[in-house]
Amino acid sequence: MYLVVEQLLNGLQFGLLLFLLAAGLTLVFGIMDFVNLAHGSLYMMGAYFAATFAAWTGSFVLGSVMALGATLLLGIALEYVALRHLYGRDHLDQVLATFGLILFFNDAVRLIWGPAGLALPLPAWLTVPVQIIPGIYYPAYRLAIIAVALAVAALLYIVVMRTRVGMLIRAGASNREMIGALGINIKLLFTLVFGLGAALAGLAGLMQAPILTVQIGMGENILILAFVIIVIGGIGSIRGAFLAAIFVGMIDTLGRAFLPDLLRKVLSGAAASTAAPALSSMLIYLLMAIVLVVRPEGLFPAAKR
Amino acid sequence: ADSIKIGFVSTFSGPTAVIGNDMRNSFELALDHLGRKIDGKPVEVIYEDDQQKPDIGKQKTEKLVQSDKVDFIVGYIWSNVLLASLKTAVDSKTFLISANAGPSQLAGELCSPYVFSTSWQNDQTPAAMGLYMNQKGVKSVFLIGPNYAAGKDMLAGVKSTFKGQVVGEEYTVWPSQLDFSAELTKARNSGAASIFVFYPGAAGVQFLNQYAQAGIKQQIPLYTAFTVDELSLPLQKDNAIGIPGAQEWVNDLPNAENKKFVEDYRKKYPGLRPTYYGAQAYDAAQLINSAVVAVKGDLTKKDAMKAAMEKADFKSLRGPFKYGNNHIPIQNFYLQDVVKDPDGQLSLKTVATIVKDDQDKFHDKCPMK
Amino acid sequence: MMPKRNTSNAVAALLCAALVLLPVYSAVSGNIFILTLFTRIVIFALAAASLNLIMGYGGMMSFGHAAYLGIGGYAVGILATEGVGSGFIQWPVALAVSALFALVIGALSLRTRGVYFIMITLAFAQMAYYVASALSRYGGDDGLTIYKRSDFAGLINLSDRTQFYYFCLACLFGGLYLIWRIVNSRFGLVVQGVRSNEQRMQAIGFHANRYRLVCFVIAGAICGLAGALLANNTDFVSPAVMYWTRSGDLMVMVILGGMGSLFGPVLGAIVYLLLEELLSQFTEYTGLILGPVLLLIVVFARGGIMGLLGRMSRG
Amino acid sequence: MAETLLEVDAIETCYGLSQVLFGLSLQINSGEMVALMGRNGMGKTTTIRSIMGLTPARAGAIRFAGAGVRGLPSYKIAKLGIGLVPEGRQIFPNLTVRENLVAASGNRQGASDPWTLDKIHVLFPRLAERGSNMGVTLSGGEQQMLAIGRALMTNPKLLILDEATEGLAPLIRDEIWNCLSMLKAQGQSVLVIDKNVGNLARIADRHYIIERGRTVWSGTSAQLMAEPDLQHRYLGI
Amino acid sequence: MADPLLRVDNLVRRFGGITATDNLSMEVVPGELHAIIGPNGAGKTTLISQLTGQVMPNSGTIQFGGRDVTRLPSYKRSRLGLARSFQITSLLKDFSAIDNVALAAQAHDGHSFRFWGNARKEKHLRDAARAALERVGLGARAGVVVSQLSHGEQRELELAVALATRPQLLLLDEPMAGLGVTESARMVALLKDLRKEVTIVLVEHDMEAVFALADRITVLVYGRVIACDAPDAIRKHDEVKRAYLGEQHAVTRHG
Ligand SMILES: Nc1ncnc2c1ncn2[C@@H]1O[C@H](COP(=O)(O)OP(=O)(O)OP(=O)(O)O)[C@@H](O)[C@H]1O
Ligand SMILES: Nc1ncnc2c1ncn2[C@@H]1O[C@H](COP(=O)(O)OP(=O)(O)OP(=O)(O)O)[C@@H](O)[C@H]1O
Ligand SMILES: [Mg+2]
Ligand SMILES: [Mg+2]
Repeated sequence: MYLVVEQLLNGLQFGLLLFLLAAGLTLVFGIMDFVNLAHGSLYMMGAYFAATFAAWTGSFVLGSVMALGATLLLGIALEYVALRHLYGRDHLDQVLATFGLILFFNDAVRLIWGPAGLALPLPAWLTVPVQIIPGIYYPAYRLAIIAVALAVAALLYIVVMRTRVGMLIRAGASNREMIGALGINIKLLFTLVFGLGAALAGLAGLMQAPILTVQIGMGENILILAFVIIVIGGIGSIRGAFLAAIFVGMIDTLGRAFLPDLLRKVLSGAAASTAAPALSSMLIYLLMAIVLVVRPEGLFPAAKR
Repeated sequence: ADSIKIGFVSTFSGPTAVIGNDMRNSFELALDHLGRKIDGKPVEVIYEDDQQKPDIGKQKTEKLVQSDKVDFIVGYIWSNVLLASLKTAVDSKTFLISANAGPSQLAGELCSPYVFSTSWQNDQTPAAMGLYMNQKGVKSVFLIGPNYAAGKDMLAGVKSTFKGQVVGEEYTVWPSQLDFSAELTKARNSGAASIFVFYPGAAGVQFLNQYAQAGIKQQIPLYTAFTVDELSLPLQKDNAIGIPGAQEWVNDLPNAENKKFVEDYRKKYPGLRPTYYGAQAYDAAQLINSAVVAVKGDLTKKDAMKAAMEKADFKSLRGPFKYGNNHIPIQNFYLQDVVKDPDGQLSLKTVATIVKDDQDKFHDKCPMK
Repeated sequence: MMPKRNTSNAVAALLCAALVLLPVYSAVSGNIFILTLFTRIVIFALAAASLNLIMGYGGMMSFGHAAYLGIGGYAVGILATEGVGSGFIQWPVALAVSALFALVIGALSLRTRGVYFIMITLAFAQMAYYVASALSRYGGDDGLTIYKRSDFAGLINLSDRTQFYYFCLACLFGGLYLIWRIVNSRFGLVVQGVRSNEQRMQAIGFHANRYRLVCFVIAGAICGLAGALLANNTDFVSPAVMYWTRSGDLMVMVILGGMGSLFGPVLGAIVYLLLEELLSQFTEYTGLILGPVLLLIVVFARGGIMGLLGRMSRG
Repeated sequence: MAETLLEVDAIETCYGLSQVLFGLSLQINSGEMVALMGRNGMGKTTTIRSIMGLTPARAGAIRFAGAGVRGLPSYKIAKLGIGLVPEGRQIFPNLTVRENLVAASGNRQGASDPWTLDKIHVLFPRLAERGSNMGVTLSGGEQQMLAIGRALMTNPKLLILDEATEGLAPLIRDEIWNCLSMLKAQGQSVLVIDKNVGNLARIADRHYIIERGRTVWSGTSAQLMAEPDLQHRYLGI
Repeated sequence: MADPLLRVDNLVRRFGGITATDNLSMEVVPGELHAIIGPNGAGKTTLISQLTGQVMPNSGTIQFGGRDVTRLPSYKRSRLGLARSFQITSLLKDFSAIDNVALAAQAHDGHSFRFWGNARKEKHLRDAARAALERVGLGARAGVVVSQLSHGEQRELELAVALATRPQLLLLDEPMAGLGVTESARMVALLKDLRKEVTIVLVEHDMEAVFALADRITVLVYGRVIACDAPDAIRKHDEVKRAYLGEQHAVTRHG
């Protein structure tokens, strides 16, 4: 029983981690309707900035704050120089352009920081395991991630769904020309929102750095995962992305935890031990395919265009 | 020809470029030590990036063979890249020296007169770890590894020698799994006396982070293969202290060549430390040198060169070793541990010799006798 | 319908001529490698052209197209391993299996649209990737070495570099001709109409998804052919050819060259792969150049290189 | 008379390579209601787009409230006080009806009695009923109401209506005309495109007729009604 | 009276809390021009969409030519001879006008799984398309890409596309909307001509056109039929006047 509870907790916290990773992309892709493959690169930059600044200042928190600012600026610069020409273009144009950015950032990072990757050590107060229920210890840092993820979710929801700015972003995503004709400086607004998305990417990058890695290309696998979550949740729906992230986190964790044993019960030992790992590798994709076959617009379709 | 041409295929882009760079650094150092000449002739090395993709590796190999007409091809980190490229080299009778990849096919049915290894066959290292765990009297183990060919080979390698009980075996999604908490929870709850993992590169950093943060480090000891090395150590930091691994080369092996290599490497590449990848690449250069010297520079004498290389008649950084019939080294494996240098730096240290003159178990399948 | 694109037609013609004459150049100059390089380029061009059929003309943005490269390749590789060396069996099987896979994937994926379609095709391709990785009998993740190229009863020797090149080129030209005919046929117009406005097409009496699906299957089969060629070219097939980044590469070739133009993907494949190869000759940091180049092309050349050429000829 | 609010002077506009406007001019004074007429495809909408900076004019001059606006981005032009009800409605499909009205609303010119959500709901009760529906689900006529309401909510100095009565039921259409005359009575300036010459002649002050991108006639309602020949020639009546 | 060509029984369609079609029944007999009018949001477009299959009813039946088509997908209904124009223009924007129409002709022709011959060179398709374009007055604009046509021209093209499928029953959703005065008049003339060949259901807010053309008029309010009668009777119908026409149209006649 303990085991199940603990695995459920693992699933929940992994889901929230995934939401954190997907949050920035929800804004840029889900709401602004811009397919930004370079989101993973911004996420990587966030982690590299944080590792560098933390090493300079000797403080994890200070380094993180500086890194947030740096990714915000980087995002704004990127949008201003290149990406603003691509709104309202075909999604594929955005794919190609931002794919180019991935190539660029990966090599730029290699040039600047070398190929070896960096470490972002945690301050001691975040490394201790905390007892959350009697008998179950949880890494303190993971609790911190949960808190940040929940805060980001609330922030995003309020900004996008409950404020004028949110309305304008959604309106601008569906019809830029018209929102301009109504007197809104949509270019500026989008630049800022893109910057916010970049900062969220950076936040995700630096938050995961202590438990995952700071590496070239670290953004790419996560990027796909983030897209998977947004798509399962239904593009444009923050609530959908949030629930989908938890759903994916749960299924993935529980699947890996219990699938092999379950399979061993129905299949012969040898068949099970080849099928189980293969199946758990595919699990997330299988999940997405099933969701989309049953609900072609994701679990929580946002308003139709 | 009036120069010796060597092609070097490895990964120089993407996150694993760090390995390729180390191999290149060591190879260059070997050439420096040789006076950048082999048998009096200048050496020309052409480095090619395989991007860790088999078909690119194959194309680069073809380029080296067809366009640059090299005399030797060296390198290959990845089994699948090597396997894709093998045929090109063998068909053109160009000597190929694998400085890392050691798939079982290479030791068995795909062995070739033109192919040598300065590394090992994949199973040997984990098998050595299994032996060590027996020596320590470990009763039971929980195995965790990535779900791909090498991962499965590694876990199978431990199982082939480990005498205790295997209480559980988990394969994780490769290369994209981020979170190992499900596996760690299972391992802790399994009651196993130890955990064995194989996670190369970034995944190893990630695993050790989560292993330590979950507080399991204090509860269940970890044994590894290819998970802690000089490349990952700066990222793993204290998490790696006390985590044993097996390797055929460690930086403190007490022979003169090795001391010179490690010292000169640190001098030539400040801030970096050599790894076994580099040591293997260094040995590859020495192996080539021994062959060319043996035929007095007449590179058309392929048979004589083959015979010379089979003798492994050069001063290897790991100490002397012999070649098996399949051109895979028969060699010692050492136990390595992570310790703090006097200057506070983390480094690897040889603790014991686990096994002497270990030969891979696929050599029977190799048609060469 | 389209304005005459003189420059782009001229470029296409030149391109074909150059491709045909390449072995001659290779023989005269003694540069064998260029032939090897272009064999690979021609194969990828065929794969990209097939992707263009569904993406450019059919509006179906498949992010899983590399799966067919792998499936075609594995069909050849597995048959070869099992002792079936005849190309007359291997190749039809490769085509058939690819088509079948496309049929199943397509039937399920076509319930979705837009980005959802992109992602569901990606999902299926990733599943194919993991299945191939689990095929331990056929090398699993390490891949499968093909010891002998497909045997066409002496009609053609695929192990001969020049013959193999021409064989690939013939497949490319054949594929392009087929696509060209399809695109202008009744079927092709329907598919393009559906891309443009599905509701309207349904309302005038077309069962949109049926046309989409057939188109999807045709493209899958053509790409399966490219996969069989690639496996023969590499003498090797591994799950790596199916990884999503490979599908991404194919997409990039199509968009770079010009979606929805016949020769665009060919041009895209040539430019992309050549650039990659050439840049890697003098820098390790190819992305620092290639990345911004891609970006610039998108920002300034709508419709890819073909679009650029088209605009140049219109002044 | 009153000061000039909008002055369009010999503008030329192209879509890509095809030129649509050839030196078109018109003028609107404060508090005036001006109609733009012409057959389909003659350039009425293009004129509006040029004024708004959506399809910038290549040559000529456009002045609004004394400031040159040709070449300005459209949001700046709109901010100066132009409210547009575009051809084809162009409502935001992914916003609710209420959000459509509120998103860009404001009283930038500081009108003394600004439009509010409540006032719009009085004008179009239907919109109140559908307030939380997504824009895309509205019927054609409801969308048209929404587009008008949205423009009014920006409290513009000049209201531009491009075929704003298209698809509206006769009762509502009458309502709109009444509303327009009421607005005019309150001093609102209006530029209107509509096919209903009868109603236009009733409430508009002056008319411009466009033919192939040029102004071919302009005059008052009385002059227009007095020349049936003109209507026949340019409007096909 | 002849057997109805189209028969709708107790049709219901709800959208969330809104009942857009409320237990609606009606008949269209062969050869008539049947107008449907009603306030905005009364459910006219929703009705048309249910007839052609873009929207599925919650309950009720639709019979066309004696056959129950309630659950048929739209493409099948089109093949049975039901064609529509869209209120909010729905065309192939990146195709030329003539291609739009030729595709409709091709749909009528069946046989679209032909992979080889050049469809743009099939004379009978092109001729049919040209004829339909001429008919709506777009003959001179055949080669122009739709996105470059003006709004009014696109409205005319909508009709040409519907015509080219050679329907038995033509459902027109506000064909006059967006047309200028001349074009409207031309459209009225065209519809007068067309009704000799094909049964037409016309949704329109242009009362002059409706009264000039219709044989019968059905009036919808809030998804319900409140009246169905000859034009003169509708014109005098009090409830219709109150709900829809207002006073003006009750008295004027189309000139
Ligand atoms: N985006 C475009 N690209 C190219 N040509 C266009 C474009 N939009 C309109 N045109 C052309 O410009 C001319 C004028 O169009 P415009 O929309 O201004 O006419 P209009 O007077 O508003 O007509 P309508 O009453 O039909 O709306 C038309 O011939 C049309 O074909
Ligand atoms: N998909 C939908 N979701 C929710 N409500 C809808 C949807 N489609 C239509 N409606 C509502 O149903 C009602 C009927 O709409 P419909 O489009 O049929 O009206 P209509 O009679 O054609 O009006 P108009 O004359 O303005 O075109 C409207 O109030 C509309 O808001
Ligand atoms: Mg217009
Ligand atoms: Mg309607």
